[in-house]
Amino acid sequence: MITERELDKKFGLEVADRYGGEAIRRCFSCGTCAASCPVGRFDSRFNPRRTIRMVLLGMRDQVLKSDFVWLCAGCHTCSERCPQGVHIPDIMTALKNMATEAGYTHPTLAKQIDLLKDFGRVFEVEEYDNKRRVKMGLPELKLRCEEVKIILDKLGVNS
Amino acid sequence: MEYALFLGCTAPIRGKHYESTARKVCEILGVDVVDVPDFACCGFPLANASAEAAFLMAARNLAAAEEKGVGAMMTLCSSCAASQVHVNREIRSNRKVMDRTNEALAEFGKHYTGSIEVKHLARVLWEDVGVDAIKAKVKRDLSSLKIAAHPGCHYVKPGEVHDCFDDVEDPKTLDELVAATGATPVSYEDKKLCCGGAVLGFEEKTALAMAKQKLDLVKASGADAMVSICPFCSVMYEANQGKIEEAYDVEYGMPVLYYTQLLGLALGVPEKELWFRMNSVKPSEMLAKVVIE
Amino acid sequence: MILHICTCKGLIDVPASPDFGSDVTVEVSECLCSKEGRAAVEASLGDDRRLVLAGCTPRILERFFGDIDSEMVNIREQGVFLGKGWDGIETMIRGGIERARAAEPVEKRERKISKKSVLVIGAGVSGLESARWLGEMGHDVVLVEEDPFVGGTVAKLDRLYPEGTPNSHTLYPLVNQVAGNDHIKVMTNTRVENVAGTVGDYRVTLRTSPRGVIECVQCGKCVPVCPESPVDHGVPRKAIFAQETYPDEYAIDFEACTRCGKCVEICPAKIDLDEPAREEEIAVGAIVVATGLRNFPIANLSAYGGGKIDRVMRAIDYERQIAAGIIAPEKVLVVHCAGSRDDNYLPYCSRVCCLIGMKEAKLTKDRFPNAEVYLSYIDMRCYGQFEYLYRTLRDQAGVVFLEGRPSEIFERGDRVVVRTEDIQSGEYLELEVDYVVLATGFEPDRETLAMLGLPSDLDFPYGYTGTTLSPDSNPQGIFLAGAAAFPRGVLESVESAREAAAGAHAVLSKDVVTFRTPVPRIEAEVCASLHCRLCVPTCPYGALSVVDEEMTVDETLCMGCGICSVTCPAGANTLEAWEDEAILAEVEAVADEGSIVAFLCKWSAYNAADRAGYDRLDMPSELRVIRVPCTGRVDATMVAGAFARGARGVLIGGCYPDSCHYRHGNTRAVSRVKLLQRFLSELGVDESRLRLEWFGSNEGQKLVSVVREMSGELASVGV
Amino acid sequence: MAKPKVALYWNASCGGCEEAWVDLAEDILKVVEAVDIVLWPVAMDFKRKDIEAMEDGEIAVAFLNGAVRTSEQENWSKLLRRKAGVVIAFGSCAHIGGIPGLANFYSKDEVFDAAYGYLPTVDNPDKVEPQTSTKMPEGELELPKIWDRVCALDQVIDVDVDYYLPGCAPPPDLIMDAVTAILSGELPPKGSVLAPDKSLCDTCDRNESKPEKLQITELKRPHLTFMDPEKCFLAEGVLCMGPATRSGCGERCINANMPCRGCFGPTRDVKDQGAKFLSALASIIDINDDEAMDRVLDSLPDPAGLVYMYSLPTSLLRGRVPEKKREKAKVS
Repeated sequence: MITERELDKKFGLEVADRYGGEAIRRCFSCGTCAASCPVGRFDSRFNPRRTIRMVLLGMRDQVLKSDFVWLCAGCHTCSERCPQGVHIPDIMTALKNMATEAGYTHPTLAKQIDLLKDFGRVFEVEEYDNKRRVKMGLPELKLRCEEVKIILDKLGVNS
Repeated sequence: MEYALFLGCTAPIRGKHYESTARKVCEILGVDVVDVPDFACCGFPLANASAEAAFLMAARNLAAAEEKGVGAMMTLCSSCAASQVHVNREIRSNRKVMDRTNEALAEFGKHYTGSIEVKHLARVLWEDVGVDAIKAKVKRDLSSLKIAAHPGCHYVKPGEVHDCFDDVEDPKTLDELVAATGATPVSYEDKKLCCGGAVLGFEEKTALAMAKQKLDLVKASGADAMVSICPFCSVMYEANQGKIEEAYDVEYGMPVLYYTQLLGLALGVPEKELWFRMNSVKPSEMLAKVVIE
Repeated sequence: MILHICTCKGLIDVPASPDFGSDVTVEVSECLCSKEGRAAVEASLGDDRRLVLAGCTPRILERFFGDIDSEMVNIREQGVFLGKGWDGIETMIRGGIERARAAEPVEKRERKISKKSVLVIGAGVSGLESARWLGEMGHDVVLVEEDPFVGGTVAKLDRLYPEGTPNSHTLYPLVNQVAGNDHIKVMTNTRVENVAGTVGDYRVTLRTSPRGVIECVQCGKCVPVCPESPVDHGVPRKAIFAQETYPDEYAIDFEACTRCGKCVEICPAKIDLDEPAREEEIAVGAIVVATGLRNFPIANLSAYGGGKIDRVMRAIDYERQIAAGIIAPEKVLVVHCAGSRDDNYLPYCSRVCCLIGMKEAKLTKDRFPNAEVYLSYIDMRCYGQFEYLYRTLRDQAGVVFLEGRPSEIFERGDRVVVRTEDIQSGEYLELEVDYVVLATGFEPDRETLAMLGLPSDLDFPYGYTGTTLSPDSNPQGIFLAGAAAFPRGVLESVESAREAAAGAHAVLSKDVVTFRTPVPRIEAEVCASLHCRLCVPTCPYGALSVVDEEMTVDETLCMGCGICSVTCPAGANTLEAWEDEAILAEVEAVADEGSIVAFLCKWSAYNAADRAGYDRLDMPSELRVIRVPCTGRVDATMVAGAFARGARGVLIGGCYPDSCHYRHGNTRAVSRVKLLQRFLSELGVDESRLRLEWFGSNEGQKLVSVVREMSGELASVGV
Repeated sequence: MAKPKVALYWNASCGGCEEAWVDLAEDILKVVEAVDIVLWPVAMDFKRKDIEAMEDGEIAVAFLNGAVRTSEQENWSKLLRRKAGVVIAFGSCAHIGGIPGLANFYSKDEVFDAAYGYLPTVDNPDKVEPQTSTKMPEGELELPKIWDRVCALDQVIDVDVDYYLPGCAPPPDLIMDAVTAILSGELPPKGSVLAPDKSLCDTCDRNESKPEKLQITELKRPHLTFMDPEKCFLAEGVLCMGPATRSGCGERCINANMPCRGCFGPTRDVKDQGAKFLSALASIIDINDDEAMDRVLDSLPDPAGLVYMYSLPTSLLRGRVPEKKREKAKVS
């Protein structure tokens, strides 16, 4: 059981103020998203309808510290069908952002952030790659992109 | 038709055969590509950490394309398409967003006025080149091939972001492109099923289960090969095929080609230049059905 | 100037002796909308006819004081309800006073009811019932029906609930009563092509398409020889066919007929495949619209395979197919709310589809007791007696109610697969069934409504009610009956048909009706009538023309939108009571530094502001509402006036596209606002400070969001 | 009986209004014969102190042309108001602000930056700008103060205008009519504009060519278009302010195949000539397609400058709305 005292009623409003989150309060819990979700079909921990309910109820910690928050594939199958125009993938992105900001960054994401800072892409371009590319007649790739690091640092995105 | 070629992160490293064949078919079909070395990540994976940072990374790429003086950008990866198209649309439709974006880009001397059109390679082939023009250039007979096309998610979704150029509930353009090569597109259940790529790093088991479902259905359809237009989808279905076979004790042997390889085959590109040997599931059985030279 | 302030029984705090200047006599009353209130207002009217009534929304006040010329200030819904204290209310009243000073009164006008007959469009149950009542009251009725037979939708149904009776129980007695009444002329195969004129004298063009069967002995020999079998609502019939309603003659469906001539050969009476169409014009005093609804097209529902999978069908097709024994389902899923309450399709609830869906389940179980029936729903809405239908179903074995809206429906072999979440268990569910019935919602018959100049409203399929003798709209003798106004069951349709008949009867019983629709006044002295004429084409009703070298308004056509007044660049054309000076005077009185001045259309956005009040929403206090007849009435002058007073923003709020009560006033506003934005930005007013938004009359929340955005309380969208 | 005393003065104006008097040709003799001119700086030498020495109301009529934007113009206007029985705002600038009023699109600083700074014809490396006082060996010299906003005559506080003679410049026949009316004492109600109260279209010859349903789908600019000398400009897609402008000018521009720019100001019930014309214009550009609409509007690069070519100071906004609020009341 969860008591009302444990709920953070501002949580829903905070999500609604995030990009793409405005429509979250319109959700009437019809289940179209859950029935559409290709992830939920294979992993019952992830249910977008339930996640939205948890947000609207104010279950901040239960959502942000959860493992399911990282499971949205962002495929947009649900939002294409949502009858109330709720941008579910944007809401999931907002939740992931909030989890990151709260320090619950997923280790995989942390690794990706480091890669981006170092190389401007999520793969390191190794010398082997460029050699191979040249062999195949493809142009060499730039090894780094400082500007990506500037963006990330400016916005305080850290692993 | 001139496009800045947006390679993304995965294709130029793990999908060099995709990139190479894409360049080749573009050349044959009269689509000029321009390289912009300044392109970096489209921001898609980063959106998980900061939607705003991801937005700016995409905007940065658009500014880089504009700097190069090209009017359009073409992506190889569907996720790159989705994030670049989305950000482009937001910037172009909202003056304030454009101003704020430019304020941030000014940090490193970039500026974007909103002049770039962004499309996925397949959309360029379908919309700008056209199925008829492709058919007219077909040199090899692929009519013996049954191909299961996997359009993936971000190639068409969100529909509104992509101007609804294809039906999100019944995407047809990739099938039409497959048919243009002379091969027969097969229909199979759950064609729209997501590859699970975005979940791979977070929950491998779930991602593989998603990919397995698709491989099961494609296998059941009797297809000779699957066709993908996204390096991420290919990673799921091809690079991870062995892993899935092992985990579930099944056997697929299902080749997963990039559409550009299939198209190149139809257009008569020498087999060597189609880099089939770089496919981890070798399409030898499939190729045996095609008369090459 | 006389000012009456209503405290609405103490709801509004009015200071002891409010002061609005020496020339304003203030009277405070407890309740203006009472006999005493009316008497007090009448008693206060001396030589000075200028009157300001501050009280509740004009929508209500007009019902009590619509016949007296006054400015109304809405200090209840948009005052106290929106959190305004006396300061705010005082400003609103000052606005009304200044407006009253500058405005000219609306003249009372009359219309003769010269034609005493009535046209009823549509001969379904509603049209039949309206016609029957009007006929029995002694009015001459012309009842037109587009189909070759009367009966409408009900004639196609199997049984009617809650009683579960066959359709004939309802239909046949009605048909007989109508067919047997000499006052009623029934015209089948007939469409209304055009309606001109006004209450008391509508001129209606009717077009009767050929029936093919000229004389009929009802031998039925033509049917077996006919080679064509078109499908009529799910069930095939021949191209020559009869329906057991009225008339008792066969008819040819010329859309399916190939003119092979076989029926002509065998007919002992007379069939003419080349019968010409006929057109005639009739004159009537009133019109009853009973055209019913349109089924929402299931082909739009692509995630549900609508229009692509044969086994996914409309409720009416399914009902007729099981009734005709064409299909024998073993496992069926009824999808409720298919396309309803959905921003992508129909945003509203059509109310009756829950009942229809349950009815299809019931009909299935009655005929095929062993069949499994699933009903998936978002909310099951079965009001009144229909709860009994729900209980009967619920208690039956093999009926499963599933909470959750299916995500997709597709074919697997000869079965149909449905994916849904069973919300109550939280389980993802995949069902394989024989048939899927889509209980879709309904759309209004926009074509007929548009022809009659009646706008459709997004809030409901059709929200046009009670404007017949509204004090400031042109009196119309047009009444909506049955499901033409809103989705209704048979019982409710019949009831509403009687209301419409009573309304038409009330108009036809009078010799004259009076009304107060504002019309533009043309100052002949200023108007370069013969040479300028810019206003003429902008009138949605063609009410302006140059007669004897003078610009003239045809008051029978004018609806009082004021679009022409905005167009007149010389200021020679001014809409009574809504003059530029009057509106500008109000703007200047209420706008101040930092305010958001909102010009709200009285049909939609203004009511959204009322709604925000009823809902006690948190509206920024900077909002200053100016009521206008249409966004098409908003002149650049008024906008400039607001900014000149230091307004932070100007909002123009009107009806959604295609719902304009003046046909296209809102689209005029679109081009005006675009041009104005550019113009204002040159003058240092950022484009974003002038906004045009559409509002349904219930969208109070949307109004609050927009005003909050404009007042800077909400960050705008975008990263 | 002594001849009535008449004063003619110019504020911020181009001098065209002064020429208008000369354009009376031989009629000017009648005027000179009938009145006693006590002030006419452009033609003769008068001293301010002579006017100051006069009794209040001693001058029968003062004709003031030009807009007001300096302290000197303001002072002269107030002085003449006191001394004259009848004050006539003469010409567009005094009437509605006129061409000098276009300066209200900018702040005084921006105007100075241009006029004494970056304009290509200015050679002013030291960036010398007019000062209100300068110390010279002879003592301190004062120059008039330039106000932030250009005003029409009646916007100056304490300056009530009795009549307006519109036009840039007023045409001789209207001037003669006004003078005749004054001399005969048959004056219309105070505050009148001494020109017909109908829109210009009323007397325009081109109306025959105007279609019943006038709709603009394309806007053309006069210098980039061949304009048929017979056809209604609006019907051709060339913006003409005629419908929003008072007649009486004799269609001088139109006869020279140029569209009306509104120098006569609006008809009597119109508060804001430009805004009113804009509303009308938007009603006849009747395009529902957003992009097409943008295209049409793109061909109109300066809508405010066009519709307010003569009347910006007397428009509701009076000019560019400054970042921070500036004085709203009349110039004091």
